[in-house]
Amino acid sequence: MRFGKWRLRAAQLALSPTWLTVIVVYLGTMAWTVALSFTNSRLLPSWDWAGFAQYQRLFDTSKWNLALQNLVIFGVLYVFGCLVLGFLLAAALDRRVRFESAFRTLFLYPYAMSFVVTGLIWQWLMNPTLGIQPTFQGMGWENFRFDWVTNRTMAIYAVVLAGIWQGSGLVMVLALAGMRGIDAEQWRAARIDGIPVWRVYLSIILPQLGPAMAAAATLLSMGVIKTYDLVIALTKGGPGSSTEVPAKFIMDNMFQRQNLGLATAAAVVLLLSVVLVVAPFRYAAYITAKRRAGQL
Amino acid sequence: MSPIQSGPAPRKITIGRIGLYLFLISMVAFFALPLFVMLITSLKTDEEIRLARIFALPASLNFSAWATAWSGACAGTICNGVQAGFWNSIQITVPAVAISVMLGALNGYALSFWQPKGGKILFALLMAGALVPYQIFLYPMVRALASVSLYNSLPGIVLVHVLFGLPLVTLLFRNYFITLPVELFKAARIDGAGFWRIFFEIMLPMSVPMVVVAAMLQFTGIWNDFLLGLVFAGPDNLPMTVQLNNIVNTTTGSRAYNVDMAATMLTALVPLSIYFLSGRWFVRGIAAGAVKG
Amino acid sequence: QDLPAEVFTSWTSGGEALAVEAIRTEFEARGGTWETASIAGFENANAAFQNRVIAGDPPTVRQSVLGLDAAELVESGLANSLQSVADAQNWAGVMAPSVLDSISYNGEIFLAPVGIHGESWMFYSMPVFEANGITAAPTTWDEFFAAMDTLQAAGITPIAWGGQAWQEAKVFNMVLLSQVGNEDFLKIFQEGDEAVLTSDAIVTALEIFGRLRDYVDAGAAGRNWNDATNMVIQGQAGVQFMGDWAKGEFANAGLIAGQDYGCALAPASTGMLFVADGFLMMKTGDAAQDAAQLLMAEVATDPAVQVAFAQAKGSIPVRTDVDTSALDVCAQQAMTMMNDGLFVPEHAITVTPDMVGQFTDFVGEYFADPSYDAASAAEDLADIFRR
Amino acid sequence: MTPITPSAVSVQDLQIRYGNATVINGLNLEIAPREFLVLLGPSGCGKSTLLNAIAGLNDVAGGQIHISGKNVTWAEPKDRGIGMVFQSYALYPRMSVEKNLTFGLRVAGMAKDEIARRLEHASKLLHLDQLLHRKPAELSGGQRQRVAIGRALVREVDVFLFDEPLSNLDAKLRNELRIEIKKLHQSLGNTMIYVTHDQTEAMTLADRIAIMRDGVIQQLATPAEVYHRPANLFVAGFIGAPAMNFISGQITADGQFTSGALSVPLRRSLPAGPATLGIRPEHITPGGTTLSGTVTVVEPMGADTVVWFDCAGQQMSLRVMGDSDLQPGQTIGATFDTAHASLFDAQGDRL
Amino acid sequence: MTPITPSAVSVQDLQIRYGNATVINGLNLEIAPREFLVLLGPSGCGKSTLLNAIAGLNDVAGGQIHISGKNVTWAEPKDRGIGMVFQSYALYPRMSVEKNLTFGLRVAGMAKDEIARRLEHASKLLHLDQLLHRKPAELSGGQRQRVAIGRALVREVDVFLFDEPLSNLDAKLRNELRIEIKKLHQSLGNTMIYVTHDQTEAMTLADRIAIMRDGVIQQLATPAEVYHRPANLFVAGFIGAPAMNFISGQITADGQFTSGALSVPLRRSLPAGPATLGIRPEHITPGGTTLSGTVTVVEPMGADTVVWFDCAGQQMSLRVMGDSDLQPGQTIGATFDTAHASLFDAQGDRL
Ligand SMILES: Nc1ncnc2c1ncn2[C@@H]1O[C@H](COP(=O)(O)OP(=O)(O)OP(=O)(O)O)[C@@H](O)[C@H]1O
Ligand SMILES: Nc1ncnc2c1ncn2[C@@H]1O[C@H](COP(=O)(O)OP(=O)(O)OP(=O)(O)O)[C@@H](O)[C@H]1O
Ligand SMILES: [Mg+2]
Ligand SMILES: [Mg+2]
Repeated sequence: MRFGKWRLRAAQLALSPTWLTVIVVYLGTMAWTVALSFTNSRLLPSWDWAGFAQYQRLFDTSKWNLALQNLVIFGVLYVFGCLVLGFLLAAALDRRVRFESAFRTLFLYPYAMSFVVTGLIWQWLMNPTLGIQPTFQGMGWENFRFDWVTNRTMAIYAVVLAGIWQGSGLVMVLALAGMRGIDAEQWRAARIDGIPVWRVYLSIILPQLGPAMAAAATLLSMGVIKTYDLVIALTKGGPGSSTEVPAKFIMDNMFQRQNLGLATAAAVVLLLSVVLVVAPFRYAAYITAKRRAGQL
Repeated sequence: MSPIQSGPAPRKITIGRIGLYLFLISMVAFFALPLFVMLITSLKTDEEIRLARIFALPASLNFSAWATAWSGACAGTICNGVQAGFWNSIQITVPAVAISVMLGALNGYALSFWQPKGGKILFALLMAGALVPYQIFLYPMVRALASVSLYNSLPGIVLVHVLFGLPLVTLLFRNYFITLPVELFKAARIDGAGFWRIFFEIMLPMSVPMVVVAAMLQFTGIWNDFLLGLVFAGPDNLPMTVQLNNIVNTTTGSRAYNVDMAATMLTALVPLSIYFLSGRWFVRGIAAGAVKG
Repeated sequence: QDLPAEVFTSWTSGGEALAVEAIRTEFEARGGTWETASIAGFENANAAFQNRVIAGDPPTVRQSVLGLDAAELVESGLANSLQSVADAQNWAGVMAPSVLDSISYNGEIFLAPVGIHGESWMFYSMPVFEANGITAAPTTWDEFFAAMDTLQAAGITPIAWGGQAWQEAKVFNMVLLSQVGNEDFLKIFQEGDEAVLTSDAIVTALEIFGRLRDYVDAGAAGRNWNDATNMVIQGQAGVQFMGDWAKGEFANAGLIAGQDYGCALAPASTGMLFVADGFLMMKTGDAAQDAAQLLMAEVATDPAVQVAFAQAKGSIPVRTDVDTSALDVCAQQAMTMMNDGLFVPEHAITVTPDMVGQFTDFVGEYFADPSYDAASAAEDLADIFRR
Repeated sequence: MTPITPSAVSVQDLQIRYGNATVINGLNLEIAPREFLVLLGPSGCGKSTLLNAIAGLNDVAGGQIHISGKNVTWAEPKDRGIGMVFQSYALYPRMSVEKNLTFGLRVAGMAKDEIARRLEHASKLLHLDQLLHRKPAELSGGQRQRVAIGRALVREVDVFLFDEPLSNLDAKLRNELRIEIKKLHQSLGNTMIYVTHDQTEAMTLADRIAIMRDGVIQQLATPAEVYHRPANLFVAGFIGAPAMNFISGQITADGQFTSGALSVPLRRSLPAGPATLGIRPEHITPGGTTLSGTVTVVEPMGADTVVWFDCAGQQMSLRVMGDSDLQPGQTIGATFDTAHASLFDAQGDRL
Repeated sequence: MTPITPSAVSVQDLQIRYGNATVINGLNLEIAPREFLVLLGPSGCGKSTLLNAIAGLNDVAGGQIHISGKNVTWAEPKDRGIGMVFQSYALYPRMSVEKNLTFGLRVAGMAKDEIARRLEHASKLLHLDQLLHRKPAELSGGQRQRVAIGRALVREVDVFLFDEPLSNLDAKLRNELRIEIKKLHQSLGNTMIYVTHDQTEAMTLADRIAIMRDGVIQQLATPAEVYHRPANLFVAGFIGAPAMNFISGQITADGQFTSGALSVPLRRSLPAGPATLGIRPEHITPGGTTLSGTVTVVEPMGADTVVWFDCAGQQMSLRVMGDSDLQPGQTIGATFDTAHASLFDAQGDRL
């Protein structure tokens, strides 16, 4: 009863569309998805129960396991790569360079581009007969090799590279904003302590960018699980199945292979693994927050 | 005693400084290369493209591919290029961005200052929802929208974008509002302002930087969306990306890369120009509080 | 009476649009009202279409691959029968049995076939062949590999390879057909016949298919088919295995079949693999649209429309009784084969989309992994059909 | 239990909780009309919490709050007849000074000319006439402070609440504005409740000071009373800079306070037992032999000088007017006036 | 112009520019070894700028800086033999206290046992032993302050620079830590340069005070000298709270200072002309008729009381020990001691 009654009602009223969204769209859809994953649905939803058959098949499908594995590789490297490159870019721009805003815009623009054709461009650039490799070879470096997209073991890293190209600008902006917020006196203190610039960034600035980096990581992670366009545009999941990802697996089975039951089972498994990965983090954050509040 | 020096120190060009600029320039190459290749490809003729030299400059500036992409390229029996989609995309994106930003701001405000019952649960569910792949929402959403006759309509696709944009925008605004001093809220309450008044007259004007950030992120996201537009917009409202897909993506038909590239760049033009024009506000907005997690 | 039809296809490129135009013109000439709803790319088109079905708002006419692709829609009672049109137009008399089979579900015709793509083609660059002393298209795999060796020695990429699994699956089918013959090919894909699947021919086919890896350039993976065709056009590569739609690319570059490039059957082919598109008539609950559907089926299979459509799309008419003189040499050769009953439906027609997917995955995996030995691959292939 | 003469503000058995933590438990407070009451106490003792409860910005877990005789325990903040000034000023950053001042009146739907009258009155009084069209960001700290006060002023209410309104300012400005607030109170004659943890402010502004600790009022009295007759050790130590000197020792049966060599006769008889003697620095004068020690630090303040000395291992301070020629290291003797000394029992309560 | 006896810090003809604005122009300053020098002045007068220049954190546009006899004008900050304590402390927030203290030493590649020795010494001296594993966020303001000092301490340098180290703290803590710093200086014997705009700090800590205004040193003298014999009106008004009372008037040819009804005989002959008389509040005593006026505000501070009165339209203040029974509105007379008064000429310089 903190606030007068009708006022609290105003807050609840304002939140009601969101409640509705969450209950109907998110929770409702999830329940529907879970239910369908126990059926034999093919092209269209049907309520022909199949028990755990779809799950069994799912885990027997090497492609799915590969997709999950790729998601982990891609997710970790992409998020980490974006954070590292974004941080480096921010640090470079933080050094009072000329044309800062031009650089900043250039590093950020990929975030505004859709993947549909930037994937194609990256496919060209990394293609060993078209792109960077023959150009360098033509310039005399005969042994130069850059053929990730066509190489089974390297193709997933090609996807990571294109992802980093797109995402690190956002991290840069977030990190730069964070750096600009750091007390200038810390820089002075570090100079008096005789700490080299790179060391200041590494040991003093970086640890303080925790919240900025966490925000960036959250934004990037939201994209990781949904990664679909990038892979389609760049490799179509190939060579072989080497760049298969869960979202593509779900999409294929739902709309191409008339295998709705399997697709929903995959979605459920994906969702569960996300929850399993995220929950401990959230819980840890919750506990630290509680502890900190308790200490005050 | 050291020799007497006076006046300003001699300017030193340090190795670190040179390294810094070398790094920046190599990064410029990395980031600009795709755009460069797209641009020169769009200016090439079919013959030049068949030579498959992606870095070769076009022999002459040939904008015909751009013209074709804009108004001539075919999608099915309709050869209107991406221009029709342009207007559709505007009609979808502008209201969807406006509504989702407003609603997200309202959510953030209600959750942070009023802390109503269940607010934390709502927020947690919303964040969980942000991690779910879109694809599984499609069928049930289609059913639901069809049952209220919003399927295949402009309001329908706008609604879908708003629903899927809510988690991100709410997150941004909640994080921003919790950094604002509560005293502001208290002062307004003493002044007798109610829930809506505080929101519209005090909190919203204060959150302009965050509105910019949220609007830009949402704008890029919605403008570049393909799947939701494809499924929910209906034949009359297909966004530009769907038309782009129809031009670029063919199975048994032939491809014209110059037109593809021109069409892609045309499609990206609006979000790109927004970034180029308001990049400064974007950075400022982020500095204003999106950072604080 | 107004006969409205919303036609949902994934034909969006220039040539495809021209082909559709042929149907449309005639349809409108006979009193129909045509509305286009086209989405490029099968997965995208499917996503849009299936969601419309879910919403209870299907288009009037849906482009569909002949065979099992449309089976569930038909079985669920979502489509209208075309038996009446087929009877009236005597489809049974003018269409190849393999085509008729693949438009019938439980003996009733539901699809109006619109075009057939021959898929057993090996396109080759005549100047390149001539320059390297290859006088005729190879007709056996031994001859083929010998010719490829010659090209490789000359520094030319022997095979212009499109490194996407769906393209690779088509090439594998050509090899497989050459090893097992028309009958056994159908036994595999229609019945999953254990005897054929465990025969040595499968292993041989896989071995031949595997050998192709040696004649492929480094940039093949992920390559679009049109880029591969372009390699042949540019004289950078010798041959390309592809469906007849590749002719469109040659034509765009100003090349003429039989003069600048050759179209030959893949080595040792015993028949012509094909895939075909048809129109599926969705139940809309609207009498006007139902009437339009019947008209559409009639128009789409009209002999003159058929020729115009095939010409624009590079495909083959679905009827045996049309005048083929306007078609190019390749298409004429295919027509002859069709009339001789040598047409063999590919996997997309005979197995479920789910199996198509698994089969495609398998071929893609096999080709991408040189260490995958043919014997165990044959085992894995058989497993797909055992499920 | 309603008071007989209506207080301006009356707080009865107030109880406030944050989650499970009870911050204020059964607090009672009566504030007379036109009184200037200062809430003083260390950080986290619940001053803001109490003030927010009076303003209606906090949940009340129990008890009642009356303002001008009306029970407002559950009334909306705007209906309580209060104005409030915050530490951070909480000016609306996107509104001009004028809009900041009149926002509440416009929300209440007041007539335009009445708004104009009040605006003019407040801006004249606070010298804001020239600044009405500026945004808060374009104002100095002192000007912002005045706008914040103005926002309370235009409400023309009986009770003003201040939550550390000066603590964000530098020393010089703080001194100036303190006097402004004092004058404002003299000219307006409202009831004011003023939270601070600066004791100069408390001493100079207050009619009465309420000294709080952990949500409990330790002493509620006039500044002089609090300074000279602190109710307990906490109050004694909290008020005064430098702090009161404490000497722990014993009260003997023969009416003496003894600690080591020190022995002071008591002026009234008290029960024997452990006790603490408190003497303010200004009541210790150099010379004499009651106390003796070594000077450790000499702090000349200009008008007076504080001398710190080590007396039997304990740091003590004395204050002399003007300058002092004492030097660190020197030994000094000192004496003090028992009339100004305070005595506390073992529980820390005044004897 | 090198000094004959080497100063600890010597600043010669220093010139500092920010862009086109010259903030300091030709400043000279000699600081003796072991001296505690306070830089005092209003906000924006260039105190931090000067300190940063000495530390090597600012580029110098002209002039020289010598520390311990060496010309360090262009030396790196770490090579100047200085330690610095910042207003915001600038502790590295994600490092423990221990790491904060030793980070500079470790980066310099110092031997482990030497680091340990210095760490132990500093943490003992500053009572940080128990806090070594905490993060700055887990420390109180005073503790953070001590860590910041510790970080300068472990550098074992001759010159310490402090930039308003206490201004972020509350009044009580400020008083306590001020004495800590004073003791630290007494025990270490380093040269200390201390920036503040709090005059209590300046008065109590300094051996000498340099009072700055707009980048120019107005007076450089001992605290007593600055307080009692301010060099000009600015210094006189800046030092002392409440500020010195000023009466503007005339010096007449017959050796009198007159202002309205007031007429004060001068103790030495001065040229006739306009002048200002300055008297500190504590040198005005109630009673007598030299001055008269109406009491406006009475501020009891506990140990003393400041009385503000209106004297011929001018606000004046006087200070009495202990409490006062004066009330606002009362008229009072007062007198003052000419021996403690200051006289300034029309340019504001001391006569
Ligand atoms: N919103 C809150 N949630 C939980 N605990 C709170 C909250 N606000 C204050 N507290 C706790 O209540 C106690 C009293 O806080 P309050 O703000 O009233 O102190 P204060 O006396 O105003 O201190 P300060 O001088 O620092 O402003 C503190 O222990 C504080 O930690
Ligand atoms: N980086 C800078 N660029 C431009 N001008 C500056 C900069 N730093 C300081 N100034 C200006 O130089 C003058 C002196 O500033 P400085 O910081 O030395 O003042 P200060 O005496 O330390 O003030 P404070 O007491 O507020 O800290 C001021 O007018 C200030 O505006
Ligand atoms: Mg408080
Ligand atoms: Mg400063």
